[in-house]
Amino acid sequence: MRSKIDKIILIVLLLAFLASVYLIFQWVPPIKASNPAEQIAQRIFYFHVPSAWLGFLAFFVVFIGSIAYLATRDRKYELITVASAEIGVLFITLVLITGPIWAKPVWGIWWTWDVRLTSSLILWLIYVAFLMLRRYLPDGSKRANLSAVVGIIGFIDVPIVYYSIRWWETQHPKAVMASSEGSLAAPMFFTFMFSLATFTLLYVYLIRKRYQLLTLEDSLNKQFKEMEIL
Amino acid sequence: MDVPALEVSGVSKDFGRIIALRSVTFAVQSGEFVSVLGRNGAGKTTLLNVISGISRPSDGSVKLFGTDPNDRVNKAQLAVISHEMFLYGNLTALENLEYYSRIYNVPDAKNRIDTVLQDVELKHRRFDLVATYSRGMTQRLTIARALLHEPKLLLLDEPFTGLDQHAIGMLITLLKKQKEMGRTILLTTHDLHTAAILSDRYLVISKHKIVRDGWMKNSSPDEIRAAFFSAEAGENDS
Amino acid sequence: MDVPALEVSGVSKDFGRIIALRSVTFAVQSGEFVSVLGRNGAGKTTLLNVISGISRPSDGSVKLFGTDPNDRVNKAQLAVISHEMFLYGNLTALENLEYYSRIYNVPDAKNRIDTVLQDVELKHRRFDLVATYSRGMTQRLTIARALLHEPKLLLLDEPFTGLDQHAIGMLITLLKKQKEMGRTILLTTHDLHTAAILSDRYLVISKHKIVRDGWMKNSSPDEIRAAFFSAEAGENDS
Amino acid sequence: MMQTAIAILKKDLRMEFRSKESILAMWIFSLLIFVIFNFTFEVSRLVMLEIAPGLLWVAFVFSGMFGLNQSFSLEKENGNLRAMALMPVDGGQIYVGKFLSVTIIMLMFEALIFPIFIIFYDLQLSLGMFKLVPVLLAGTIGFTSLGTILSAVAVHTRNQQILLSLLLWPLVSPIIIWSVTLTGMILSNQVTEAFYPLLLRVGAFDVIFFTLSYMLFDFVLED
Amino acid sequence: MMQTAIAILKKDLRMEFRSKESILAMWIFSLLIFVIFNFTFEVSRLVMLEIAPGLLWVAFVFSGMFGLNQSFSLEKENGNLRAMALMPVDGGQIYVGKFLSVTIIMLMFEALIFPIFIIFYDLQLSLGMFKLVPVLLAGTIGFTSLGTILSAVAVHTRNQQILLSLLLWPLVSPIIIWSVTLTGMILSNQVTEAFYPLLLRVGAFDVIFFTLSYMLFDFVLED
Ligand code: HEM
Ligand SMILES: Nc1ncnc2c1ncn2[C@@H]1O[C@H](COP(=O)(O)OP(=O)(O)OP(=O)(O)O)[C@@H](O)[C@H]1O
Ligand SMILES: Nc1ncnc2c1ncn2[C@@H]1O[C@H](COP(=O)(O)OP(=O)(O)OP(=O)(O)O)[C@@H](O)[C@H]1O
Ligand SMILES: [Mg+2]
Ligand SMILES: [Mg+2]
Repeated sequence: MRSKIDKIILIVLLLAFLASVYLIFQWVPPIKASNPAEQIAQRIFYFHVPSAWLGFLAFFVVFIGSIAYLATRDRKYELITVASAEIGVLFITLVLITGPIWAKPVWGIWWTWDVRLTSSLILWLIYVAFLMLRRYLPDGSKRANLSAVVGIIGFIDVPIVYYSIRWWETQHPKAVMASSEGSLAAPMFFTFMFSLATFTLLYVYLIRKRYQLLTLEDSLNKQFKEMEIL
Repeated sequence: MDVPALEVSGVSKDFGRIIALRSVTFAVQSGEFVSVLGRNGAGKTTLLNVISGISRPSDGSVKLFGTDPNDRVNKAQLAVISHEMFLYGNLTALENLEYYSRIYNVPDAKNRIDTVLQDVELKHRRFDLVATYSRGMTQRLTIARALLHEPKLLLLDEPFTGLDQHAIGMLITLLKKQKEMGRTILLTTHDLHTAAILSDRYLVISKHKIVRDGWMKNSSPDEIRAAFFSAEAGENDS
Repeated sequence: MDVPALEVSGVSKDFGRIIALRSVTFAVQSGEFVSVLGRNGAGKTTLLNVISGISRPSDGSVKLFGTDPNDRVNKAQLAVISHEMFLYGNLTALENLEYYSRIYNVPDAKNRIDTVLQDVELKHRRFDLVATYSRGMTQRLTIARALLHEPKLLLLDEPFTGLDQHAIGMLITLLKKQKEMGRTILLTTHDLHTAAILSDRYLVISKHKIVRDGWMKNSSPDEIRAAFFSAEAGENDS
Repeated sequence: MMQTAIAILKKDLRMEFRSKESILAMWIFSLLIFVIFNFTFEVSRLVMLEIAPGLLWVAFVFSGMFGLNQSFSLEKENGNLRAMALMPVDGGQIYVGKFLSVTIIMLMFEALIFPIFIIFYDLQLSLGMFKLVPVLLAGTIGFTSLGTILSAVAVHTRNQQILLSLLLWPLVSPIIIWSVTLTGMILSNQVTEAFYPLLLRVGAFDVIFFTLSYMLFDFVLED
Repeated sequence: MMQTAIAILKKDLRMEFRSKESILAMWIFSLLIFVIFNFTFEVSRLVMLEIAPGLLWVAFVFSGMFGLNQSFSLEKENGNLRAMALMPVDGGQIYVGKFLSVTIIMLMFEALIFPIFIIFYDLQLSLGMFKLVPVLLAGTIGFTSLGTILSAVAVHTRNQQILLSLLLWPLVSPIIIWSVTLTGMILSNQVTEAFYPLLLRVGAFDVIFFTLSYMLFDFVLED
């Protein structure tokens, strides 16, 4: 049953991915820009922003999962939390890779200590530290507790990152999506939404897989223990 | 009969690959003195840690006086002597006890500290830093710290460690007094003789399970020793 | 007679205001097994520390095999079991022993490590971090560590601490074997019975002085106990 | 109610100031931080002034890390952290006690560093400088309120010190950055109308972080 | 002869890198140091370049302090420092072992920090930069050769961390300052004829500090 759902998701995901590649690189008209490199680079937008949003979502799941764990002490929530944190880090890593690739042709530099860029980096660091903490602690309830605590406190930083763009003058573009959708041309908006949907599906697929793997690991450990008992 | 002072039901504990306790179940009535016996690595310390709430069981549950061990009320009635001393080396004995008396809200703390220090014969050294104490003196202070707040349930993990002959006698007297006052005591020790003197009942843990739960008055020391050694036959931990 | 294995002459040690040893003088011949007895805080650990060179006497001098205890040759023949375990919690048992075998230049280290691990019955746990060991298991490893380099002079400060009945028997056997091999052993313990079984001679320290230096074979355990307790009468440390 | 927190605070301060030399050591240490900074940055006075607020806070953060590490190593020593888990008190109380002791020690440090800072940079003392008091307080409380709970988390791991940095610095960075900005405004005598909203924002984060940590501390202690 | 030193070195590195995450943690830590510096110093790129060599060395010194503290806390844990006093080896050997492990870890740190430094400051990589290798080596060895023996001294006190700073920083400051100067020369591509004599001077101090510490270490171990 489970694997059947996964298979369906995977197929849909592949199709959606192909479609969004078509939309991004063929269908959507290029922006008006002086140099062609910039035009091409702009297409990163459709990877860059959805990755960031999904990263935020993943960390939100970490937050909710951590609260749920502390409330119920159910291992299930701990595993979801870990899976989501790992995938969130992956997505923010994508942002940190696509951002500079975009920045080089547009701004002429790979990196600048702009608030938005720095706060993205900091966000990434927070959840890397979270994963690191888990690596350093032996498996058990202590680890689950401590990482849940960090998962909750860490999420407080996400709004800071999100709002930093409003709080400071920065080089990085202001919110184009959240504030006024009108500012984005219709085809661009559609392509963006499609890409966002694809990324969301990717997130769902990844977290299901990772969660399954983690539970599998658990039951394997249990079986080992039972074998040792015999 | 009242609600038992301690109820351990189906408790297991593992540390990743290593198993420390396997579905341990027993209950202790108020006022009982129970010795927990077993070989090195059997799981005695882990059992006491799970009971005190320091360590959360992987499976099963513990109840103190019918409620959760993490209840504030239960914690106030609990005393723990563990392998660690729970004392600050850079404070004097007196300062350590003052600290704990404030935390445990001990009434008439000054007198109570005086009493426990006298009980463990450390009064003359109360102004010295604990870091300068000899091993036995540290252990005595640990005992004083544990008894300070007149707990109802005592979890004592090898409390005789490092004590000299005289201090052992002193602790035996102290524990007998505690028992007379109706307190519930769980003791681990490797000294079967002392266990036999003190306790009403004994549990033998072997390979992380309880393999024997008996009454001292029905068993001679030799019988207990036999139980202990037979349980361990061929044992080489897990 | 040969040069004595150990010569302590007029050793005093104080820590500022606190006195730990007061002009202690005695000698131990090669192959002797001496138990150092005394109450908590008497000065036993300090005496052993001074002998091993960990601690420098405030007064007097110590000679091992006729020379300074800080001599490289002497150190290589010395084993110390102290209140501290001298092990790294973040290394496995095997890694700890490998480390010490390199430091002490143990020949055929692999086999030797195997032997000592077997002796203390920890072989099945050799790949586990020492930090995850139970108290008794740690003590066993400490013993293994001390015996690793086949030392000629053993200074054992309460080596039975935390060991279960079975392991105590095991250590007694080990120590008897050491004695047969002609090694010199100084042991402190609060267990007069074990001291009587093992040693040829005993020293009783009271109030930081040696108050009794006798031969086990001339004294019954009860006599020793009496000596021990009489020495302490009215003692309340310094 | 606050009795536990006060008992812990008293114990910590007593240990910290066991000997009067401690405070002397702290003073010399803070002096040293400046000497190090001044000597390694062989730059013009103008540049120095520009980076001064940053330097000040870097000095605070590093001495704060020392304080945090010290404070929790102490608790780890003889299993005292476990003893805390056994106490019949609210974890929040224990948090408040540790928080207060760490904060007081860090504030003391700052009080020692600041005059040296003034002298080294030849800054003009003025009434406007009193505005620094709420800035230092707000920034420090933000740092210590998070630092206290994260130390209690990191102390359970092997690489305690590095992990504390990894956890704490990213989380506390907004507060530090804002504090640097505020300090810069005051030192350069350019307190704009942006000052109070920013200060308020730091204060708001202090409250959030403190409350959150207060509520979560029980889980950190418990196994 | 060197067997002891190697045994200690191996043991230290093994503990440090027990898990592969350690090196990752170090890498992230070094990244963080730069984030902290960059963000607290909200200054122009020009100023940033001017203070860059100083920042680099401050980053090295602070991570070096972590390394030293960690390395000797480890030895303190179960009385292992006393075990060292009992070893039938020359104190100098133990010193060499600890020195090597601390130095290797610190050099590793530097190797991690440096690329980040290059990227963040958008520096031009050139052949001239290879001159940095002897500078980093000489500066680091000076720091660790003194740091190792002084850690072993400070570990016996209560305020270990602060005391280590008090002892080490003043003593090591000439070496750090010279290293900053040398680094500055290289980064700004202005290697004058003063370069080699200065480098030689750092090297000479290294030798002096190392030899002295080697000879004195026995006394540090012994009671
Ligand atoms: C260099 C590293 C970069 C990083 C770390 C970064 C980070 C981020 C993040 C975290 C977001 C999502 C925030 C949100 O949606 O509110 C975002 C959105 C965005 N980024 Fe970037 N970015 C970088 C470079 C760039 C560049 C060079 C451009 C184009 C000039 C760019 C254009 C955008 C746009 C248009 C959005 C959507 C804004 C919105 O609708 O809110 N980014 N970036
Ligand atoms: N933190 C831990 N991590 C991993 N394993 C542990 C941990 N604590 C205990 N163990 C393991 O659990 C088992 C039981 O240990 P425990 O300390 O309960 O034994 P014990 O009966 O108290 O022994 P002793 O008589 O030696 O004190 C041992 O195998 C031990 O290695
Ligand atoms: N580092 C120290 N600083 C100050 N006093 C010390 C120090 N070490 C030991 N002492 C004191 O010296 C005396 C002797 O201590 P020692 O540890 O030798 O006793 P012991 O005979 O081993 O006792 P135990 O049986 O309790 O182990 C004690 O009064 C102790 O407080
Ligand atoms: Mg135990
Ligand atoms: Mg002793």
